[in-house]
Amino acid sequence: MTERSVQPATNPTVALATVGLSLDVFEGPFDLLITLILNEEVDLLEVHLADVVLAYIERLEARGELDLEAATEFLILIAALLELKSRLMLPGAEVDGLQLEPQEAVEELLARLLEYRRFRGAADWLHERLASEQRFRYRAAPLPPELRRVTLEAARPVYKPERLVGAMRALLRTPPEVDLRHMHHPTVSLERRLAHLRDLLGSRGSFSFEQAVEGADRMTQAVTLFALLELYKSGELVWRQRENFGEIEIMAGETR
Amino acid sequence: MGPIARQVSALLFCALEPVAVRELAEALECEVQDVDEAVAELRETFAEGGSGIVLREVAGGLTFASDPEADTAVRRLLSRPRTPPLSQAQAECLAIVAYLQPVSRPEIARIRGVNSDSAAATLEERGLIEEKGRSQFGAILYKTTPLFEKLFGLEDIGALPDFKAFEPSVEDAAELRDKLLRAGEQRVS
Amino acid sequence: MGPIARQVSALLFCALEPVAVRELAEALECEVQDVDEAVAELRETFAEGGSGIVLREVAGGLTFASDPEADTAVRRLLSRPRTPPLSQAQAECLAIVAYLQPVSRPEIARIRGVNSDSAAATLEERGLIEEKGRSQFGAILYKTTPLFEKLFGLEDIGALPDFKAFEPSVEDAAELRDKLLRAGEQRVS
Repeated sequence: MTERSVQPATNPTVALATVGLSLDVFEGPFDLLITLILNEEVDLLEVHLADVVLAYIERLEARGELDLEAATEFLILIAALLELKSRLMLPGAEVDGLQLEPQEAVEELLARLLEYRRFRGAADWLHERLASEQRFRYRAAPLPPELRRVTLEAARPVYKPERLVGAMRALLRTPPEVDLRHMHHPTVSLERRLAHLRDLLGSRGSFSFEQAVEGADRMTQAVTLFALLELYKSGELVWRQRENFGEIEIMAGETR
Repeated sequence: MGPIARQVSALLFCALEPVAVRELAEALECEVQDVDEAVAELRETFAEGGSGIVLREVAGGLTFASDPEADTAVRRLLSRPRTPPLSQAQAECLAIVAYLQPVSRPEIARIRGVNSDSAAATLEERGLIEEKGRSQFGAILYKTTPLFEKLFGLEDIGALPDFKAFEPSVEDAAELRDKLLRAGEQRVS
Repeated sequence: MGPIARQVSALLFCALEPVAVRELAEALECEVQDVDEAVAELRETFAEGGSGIVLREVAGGLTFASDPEADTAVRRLLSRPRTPPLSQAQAECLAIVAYLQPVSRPEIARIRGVNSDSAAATLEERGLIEEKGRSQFGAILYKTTPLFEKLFGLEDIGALPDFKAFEPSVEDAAELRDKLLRAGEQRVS
């Protein structure tokens, strides 16, 4: 939260009055536009209010003051204009009644602004009140456990022993055994993988790990790796890997 | 301090929320009047600048708080952040709900001249306002909560300042009216 | 009461845990000796039978508590229904303790097939079970309390429904324990 938003809003109309507008039908400060509309010198139906809003926002942004929350008074004016405009756009019989005299329009706008100002005053009061009240701290400590439970004297039977029986039944229940018979139980013999490696050493002299496990499933690959470690330990073979994740070259060791 | 005053004090110390006199009387199995007398006694012992603990009457009940004079030390000891301040939008929205409750979201937006849903949602999240049914047109109505009264140190919602206190001065109103007309007159002349 | 005493009182009021004298001195930016003097002052105001709030000096430092003379009233006000319905985890945990007591925490976990510390802690807090020494391996052992019997309307622990109600084949507690452990292991695997 910015420091700015903590402060009661400063009156944004000062800046507002000087916001320059360059619209199709009007060029000049915003204040003047309002007055012209009120005096019916500019047709509200011709004014693109979105352009007015954009011009205002751009102005604030350029000044590094963009704080829409503080711009409420501007927004109220725009809202009032929108309301006026939408009423003007309504076709038919009511139009006559909507021909607001400049004086009437000013009074209507003024009434809204004054109403808003009252609540802004109340908001300022709330700000100050909260700041001064915060120095009072309320306790947040929970009740000590011994005060949190019912006393023996005050206790009445509220639970049924059957609840415990039910819980026990649930605990004694075992899940049905999963039938594993359909599962293929691959068995890979370490002996056979040792023999395979020795065969390769004998026939090729050196080979890669990839070649040793060509076409093998994961289990076979794992057992092959294990067999490889066994033969390394016994000195029957050595290996070399030139780079990380590179190919592992396997060749006969000294004791062979 | 009399026995009832001592027990009321103990009850308020243990309870985390303000307790109404009637509830205290029920817990102590005594008359409301006895509690009233006890409270009068407590007000002396637990006054500001008295014992470091202050008796407060907020949100329709009684509660203890720490003496504001210790605020700096409390913050140093607990490094507990203060409740985040209200943004301008939240404060305005809260002021409208506080004075007009129950009030609908569109009404808040009309007065502020800007959609206030996010401010209202934040206030609701912070527990300062809550929904209170729907208007005849189906809009959510808001009212303030007991937490609002507690945090703003209000005995009840009637303890808010008279709304007339915020009436813009006649001069301000006149100035505003002038401002709306002046530019036009300049133009005309 | 002097200003330091008042502030110490405010600090203890706000703190959730006991506060050491040194910490109090730091928060108040004063000497430990000043705090000691303030504490001597507080001992008088906050003695039992004094103001309903009692100063306690416990392991970690100083703390406030409500005067025990108000315990009955505090319970009446704040602990109304402290017997909420049991969750399935709590019911299972309680059943294990009730039928196999004394039983260790790890054993409860093995039978239920899940860590049950939180369920056990809640049951302990509500006074339904309590610690009863340690197993030979140092694990906490639990047994049920007299409050448990009263809340379940049992004259004594022997009045629990017989094993036969849920496992007709079981003869004694040892056999029940084995069966439960086996079932627990199967659930886990």
